[in-house]
Amino acid sequence: MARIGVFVCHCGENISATVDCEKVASVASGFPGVAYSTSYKYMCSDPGQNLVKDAIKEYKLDGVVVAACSPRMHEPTFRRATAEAGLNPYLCEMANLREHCSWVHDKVEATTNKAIDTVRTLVEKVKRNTPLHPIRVPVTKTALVIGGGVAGIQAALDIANTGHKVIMVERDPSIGGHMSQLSETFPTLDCSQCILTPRMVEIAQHPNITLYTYAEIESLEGFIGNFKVKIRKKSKSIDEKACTGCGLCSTKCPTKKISSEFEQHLGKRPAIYVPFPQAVPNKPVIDKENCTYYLKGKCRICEKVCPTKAIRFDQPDEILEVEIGAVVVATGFDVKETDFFPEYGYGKYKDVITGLQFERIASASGPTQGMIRRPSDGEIPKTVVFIKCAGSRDPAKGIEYCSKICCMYTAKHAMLYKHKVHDGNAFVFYMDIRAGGKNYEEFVRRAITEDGAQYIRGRVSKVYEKNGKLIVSGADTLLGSMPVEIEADLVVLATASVASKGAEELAQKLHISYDSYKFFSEAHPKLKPVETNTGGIFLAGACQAPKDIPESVAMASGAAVKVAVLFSNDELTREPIVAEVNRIAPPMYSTCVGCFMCQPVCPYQAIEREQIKDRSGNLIKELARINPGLCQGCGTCVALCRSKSIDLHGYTNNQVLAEVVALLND
Amino acid sequence: MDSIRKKVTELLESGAVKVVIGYGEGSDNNVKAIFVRKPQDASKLIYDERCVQNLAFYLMKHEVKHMGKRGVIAPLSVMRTVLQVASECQLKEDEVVVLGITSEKELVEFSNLKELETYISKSDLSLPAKEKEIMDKIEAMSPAERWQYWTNQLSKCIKCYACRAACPMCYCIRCQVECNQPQWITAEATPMGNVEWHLMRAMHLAGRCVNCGECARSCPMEIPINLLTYKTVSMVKGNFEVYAGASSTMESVLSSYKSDDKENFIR
Amino acid sequence: MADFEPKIVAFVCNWCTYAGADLTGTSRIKYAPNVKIIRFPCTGRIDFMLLMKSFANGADGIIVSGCHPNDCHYTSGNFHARRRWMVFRDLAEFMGIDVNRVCFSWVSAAEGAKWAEIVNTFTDEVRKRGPYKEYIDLAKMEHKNVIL
Amino acid sequence: MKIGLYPGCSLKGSSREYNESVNALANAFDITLEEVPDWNCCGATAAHNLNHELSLSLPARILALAEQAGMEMLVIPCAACYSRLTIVQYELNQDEELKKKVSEIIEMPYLGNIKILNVIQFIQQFILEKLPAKIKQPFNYKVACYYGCLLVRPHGILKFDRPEDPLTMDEAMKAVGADSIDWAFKVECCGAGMSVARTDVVGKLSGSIMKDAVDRGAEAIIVACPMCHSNLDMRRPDINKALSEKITTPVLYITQALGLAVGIDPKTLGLHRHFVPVNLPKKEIQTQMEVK
Amino acid sequence: MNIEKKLIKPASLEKLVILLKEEGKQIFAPVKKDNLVNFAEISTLQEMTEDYILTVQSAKSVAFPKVENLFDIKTTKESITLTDKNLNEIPEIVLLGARPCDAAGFDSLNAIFTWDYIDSIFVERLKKVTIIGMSCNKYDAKCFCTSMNGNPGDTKGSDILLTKTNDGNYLAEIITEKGKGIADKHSSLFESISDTIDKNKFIAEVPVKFDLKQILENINKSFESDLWVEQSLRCISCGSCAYVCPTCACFDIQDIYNGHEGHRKRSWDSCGFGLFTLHTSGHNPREVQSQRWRQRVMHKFAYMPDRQQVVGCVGCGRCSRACPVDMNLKEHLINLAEEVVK
Repeated sequence: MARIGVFVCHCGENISATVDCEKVASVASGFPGVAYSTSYKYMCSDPGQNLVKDAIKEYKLDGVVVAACSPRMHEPTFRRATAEAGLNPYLCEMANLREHCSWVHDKVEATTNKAIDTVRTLVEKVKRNTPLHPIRVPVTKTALVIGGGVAGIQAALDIANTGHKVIMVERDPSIGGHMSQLSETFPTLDCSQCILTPRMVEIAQHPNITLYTYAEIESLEGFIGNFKVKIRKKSKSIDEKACTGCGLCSTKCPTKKISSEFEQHLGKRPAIYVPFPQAVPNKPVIDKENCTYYLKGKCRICEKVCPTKAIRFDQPDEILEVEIGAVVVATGFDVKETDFFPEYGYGKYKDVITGLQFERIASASGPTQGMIRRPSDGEIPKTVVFIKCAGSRDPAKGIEYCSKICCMYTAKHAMLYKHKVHDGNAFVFYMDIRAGGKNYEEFVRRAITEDGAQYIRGRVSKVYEKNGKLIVSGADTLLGSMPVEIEADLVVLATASVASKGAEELAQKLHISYDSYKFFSEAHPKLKPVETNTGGIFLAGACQAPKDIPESVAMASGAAVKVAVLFSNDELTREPIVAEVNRIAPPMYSTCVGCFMCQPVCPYQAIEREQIKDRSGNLIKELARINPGLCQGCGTCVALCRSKSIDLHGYTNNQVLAEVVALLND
Repeated sequence: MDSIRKKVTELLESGAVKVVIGYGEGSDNNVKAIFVRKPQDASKLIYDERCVQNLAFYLMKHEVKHMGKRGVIAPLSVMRTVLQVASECQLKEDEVVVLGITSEKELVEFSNLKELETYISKSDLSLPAKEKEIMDKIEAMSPAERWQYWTNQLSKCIKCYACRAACPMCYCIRCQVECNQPQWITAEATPMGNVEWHLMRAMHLAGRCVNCGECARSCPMEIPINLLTYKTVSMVKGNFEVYAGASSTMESVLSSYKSDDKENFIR
Repeated sequence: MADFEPKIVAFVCNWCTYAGADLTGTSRIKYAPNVKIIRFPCTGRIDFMLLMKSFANGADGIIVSGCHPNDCHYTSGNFHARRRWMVFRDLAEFMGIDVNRVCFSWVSAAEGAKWAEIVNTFTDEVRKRGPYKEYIDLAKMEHKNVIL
Repeated sequence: MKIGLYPGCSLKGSSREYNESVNALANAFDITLEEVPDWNCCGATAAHNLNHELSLSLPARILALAEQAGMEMLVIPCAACYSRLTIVQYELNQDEELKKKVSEIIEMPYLGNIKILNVIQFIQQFILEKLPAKIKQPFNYKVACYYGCLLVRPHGILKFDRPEDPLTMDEAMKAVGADSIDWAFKVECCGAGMSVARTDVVGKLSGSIMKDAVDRGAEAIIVACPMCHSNLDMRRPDINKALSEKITTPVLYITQALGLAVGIDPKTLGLHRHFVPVNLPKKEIQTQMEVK
Repeated sequence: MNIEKKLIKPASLEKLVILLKEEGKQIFAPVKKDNLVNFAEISTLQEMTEDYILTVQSAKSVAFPKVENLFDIKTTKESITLTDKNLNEIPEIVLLGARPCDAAGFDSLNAIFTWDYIDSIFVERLKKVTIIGMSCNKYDAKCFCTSMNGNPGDTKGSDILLTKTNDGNYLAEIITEKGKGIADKHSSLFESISDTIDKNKFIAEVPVKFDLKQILENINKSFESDLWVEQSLRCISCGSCAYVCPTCACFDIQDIYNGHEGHRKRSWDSCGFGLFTLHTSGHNPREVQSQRWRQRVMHKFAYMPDRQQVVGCVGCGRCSRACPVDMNLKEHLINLAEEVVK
């Protein structure tokens, strides 16, 4: 007869507020097979866990059911406690009385009955649990960092410095991400190039880091510690070893009129180009859509002038297959553009620009060499209007969240503008000022008091052009919503930060979940912000949600430590929740009849064909066999097998059917 | 019919096949399956409208398998069974010689399964009209009537599992019904046990049944259980454009998917 | 059936709908207590026999829910499940089983509100249909030796 | 396919010319618009300020009559009626009980599956492709297209064009050779209902609209709503008083402008009914009509 | 006990049925439903049909039902209680219209169920069954009761045997004490009949097909012959033959238990099934269908005769009728007889 312990948690009064915990515990003690049943205020606390450990030893329990919060929360905690008490951790299950019961129902009889049913179900399941032992799997000690922005760089450096190999894949021709496009950064106003470029060089020179730029992830298979990743190195039409980065080709290239993505379409670049002076690797790339050779087959000037003959027009894309142990996704964010705001005239009037475009104008390496000049006629604008929350916090426009960084960079823009155009006036339309970081509030105060940025609390309804001026009409709610009309020379919209282009496809390739805005979902908002639900894949930077640079760097280091922990031991112990095809004595060897309908079903190709031979080597029969290293325990093959020859440890047919029967027969 | 007998004698004499499975005269004007091993017995082979049993079952039977390469007289349903069973790795191409019989009763030979596939792709695989009509009548009933109809029919079942034994697709050594850890289906013939058993059998044949009708013919209580598997045949054809037994390399319906499978009930 | 409270069992996948139900909890969205959840690693793991056994053990309604297509943690578990349910639903309907008592849905980890809404609307639907009497009566029927 | 027309009170009263021009344009493209038999008032703002059920039942009755008459589409030139009927159809489709209750009130079966078109959608769907071939006299003037408010809002329900910077009228006018200016008052309020009680407010608001258009060189204002037309045209004296200058730019319905372009004479288009005379200077026809 | 001959008119047979019903007895008789004739409970004689040769299912269910609870299990935390089947719950049954071969079948069953372990449930059931047989006035190609020491008018096994005479009445032969009990209790329904009536005129003439004695003596010699393989190649081991056979007595035991309560159940099984003799070790002594087919015939024609001194077959031919692949037992016995002679 089973000897099971039931531990009902009050969770403070999160559970006991609507569930009668004592009654659940006393009813549970009557279930056949329950040897000990109690309830306690905080099961996950130390005394709570000791309660479990002592009960296991004292009552010689062979199964534990903790009726508390969601197993996604504390299953590891209680399984560790069970293991410490000498009982196999997989004989401990959790009944979800909080998220699925007490929090979502009122204090009625039915709620307590539901709690009792749930506990009874889990007791029946635990009775049929078998002790399982973690699967030992070798770990490939190479990390993959996707994205070369500040977060990717920080993560790669930290991992590389722990002595492990890192492969960084960056989609653009150079690493640096959006930070390299910024002029100065808040709150210290130190220039982004000065603090970022050394790190970028460190990446290029670090012995443990292999850098692939102008490259994308083609596919990812396998699982934690054993990923197989295919990287598509798009052809740069340049032989990177031969090229010395002298830049002669870029200067000689006749087609110079292509609008530069790096300059946010405010500057021009040639067809063979290096995105910005401090680019790493400082080697050019040929833009196939605009290069006349690729369009009409003529020109080839860059080939002629190149001193080291490094141009390779027929260079094909290259697919690399690498073994990877852990992945850090740091693909960053994008700034919302397009005619998302017709009423502000973005896309119609040249002088209505986004924050990132203002960064390029203010940046010394930018198209205007740092002089604040407006894109239409290059004049220095006398009046600049900054509009905050242009797109964010606006359910009608479909983006409800706050993009977090616009309050700070708009204050910075106002400050930079006033530093460079002392007699100019800078107006900032705002709803709130969210400056919660260290020295952030002081920074904004300085922008207002010392640099004279005029903050107007109100929304802008319309921006339209009238005889050369941009008329910004809004309201000032602090003056009783008095309509305000400003004739501006330049309007800067602090548009929303959104997920970077292609984030959804990447998420589907990596099998990680993403939210409705296509930002990647973390495993748990408070407790696991850096991990994803997929083991071995971690997040860093703004790809998870809009973030400023300090947070991105901190998160990157967090992800790096997670990888380091993973690589700290040679073998990885993996959840033993894997499927297994039964084996019995000859002459049958297994109830499996070798129809192999399960094989195409397995997303991890974990099902192999095992040939059973007799001693003289001739084939008796072919049976299915599941490789425990590859199987992730989804169980699709188990439900599909007609002869029920496959079972999934942890969710065996016996357990699952017992749960159904127990749930419905009180 | 002589061309068939001549061919069989030839095959047996040349040793190309060790046995030919065909139809012969049984007792009281019934037809029975006969296993011709000596050339001179080829004369016993007959073929007329009474020959309906699906002989493909015997291709995988333990004793027949160990006889070596075997020939089989194959009307359409036997041909389709050979392909379907080959696609489920139960029969290898070099183990069988298919002696096809067209609807006009002529012999048609296939040197490999590929040829068999092209022949089948040209023939009409839709459900027989008689069963189709009964199925339409059942589908016209209201759910309660349908429930009444099937619980009445299935309560006659005595769980002798002749339907499972007769079906060439049910080649599992230990069927899910014989599994008692956990006991999925109540073993004895309770009305609920019968409904569960027959639904499970039909589900296991989804996308695999070649509508040969053998299950209904073998049922001692004459319950029209072939209508259940025929329903899955028409459903699979309707939604996934696939007939079972069409090729020896196709993936079975339930172990493959299309990302744009159309359905109208998932919320 | 004024005071009839339906018994509904929910088979949900651990990565999406179970997490979605957790989110419903953390956002304190109330829903009917008639639904009790059984956790599976993936919708692919849910065997159609479990639905039959649930009805045979007295369930009045069943919810089967998992990740949206393309979101499955195991890539294709929900696709295979979808095909299985298409076949099962047609066959069960043909046998006269009341398929409106089975609700299939996609609920992602971010759709706490949708989970509550599905539970509430489906509970009302099942309450309106009343207990699944004819199935339970059949299940309770002992073996009859009428056919000797 | 039967296409219905719901004129509403203004097209039979103060804006008869809008009704004449809509029908004239339709006939020019051999489309017959059949008025909804025994149609009633749509309730406009008066109804939905007083009694919600009344504001639902009046439009529902119109739609029910149109459905009974076998109409698959219903053209509603007046922006206010268009907005009221579309909102009611949307609201009733959301709520089964409410739909049953309303069909009891109007004692008629109400399905709510008829497709509602405003005048621009009607032009887009039935007129636009055949337009270039039929142009006799290109309307090559500088025009300012004024959409007003009810034509494009509430965007959630109407789902027509872009609520803040609409373009559909501009495209229609470009098709007949007009040069539609980019200006900021496309959807600014013209004073609407104040037209009767506070003509001074209308003068100020409509004045700023006219001023901006004229400053940008517009030779004509194009509208698609009787209320806009009456405020910009009939209230011109108040506008001139508010701006203290005399504005003579005419205001035309889009159907009148297109009518002129395809050669319909001004009288059938009802141009003579305008307060501000419509005498556009004859422009020599450019040799080759470049259609944008 | 000498057999008394009486006469009973259809009308009084009808009254007898009603009276027996009132005494609380369950009356089972052949009933036609969806053109299949099977035993079913009747309350009036009209429900019984007479134009059939044999019911599809045999009548053994009255004594050895398809499924039966042996005992009930109830568990609580502390204790497990087993309650045996309450024998007096078993109802009194009257089997009306059973063919002589059905009635003869019970002897073979009884021989097995009371061989070494007395199966109290079976014995109680058989005790409570009264068989009012009906001799056959027609037969088909599958019948061979005469080759099995039986005949269409055989009184073996029946308590009362009715034979329909040409004037529509029934000659009733009172055979056993039980039969006599009924006849005396309802003596008003039975009339006397002249001794000279010749029963054979009203019963079918079933030709004898083979010499049973010869088979019984020499069957053991054919153990190694290829005939078994030849005959069983087409058998698909479907188990129908065992299920419909009046003398097959094999059963399988299953415990149905959901953790609190349940019962031990016995249900029919068939030696034709592949898994019938599968050992848990995986070894299967009868791996091939020919061994199973041989076992089925040898058990009835060799092992039962020498152990229970009764032949396990009554020649009703149900197995051949139910077989989907035309395994005709009579023909196989004929071939066996020829083989044995060689």
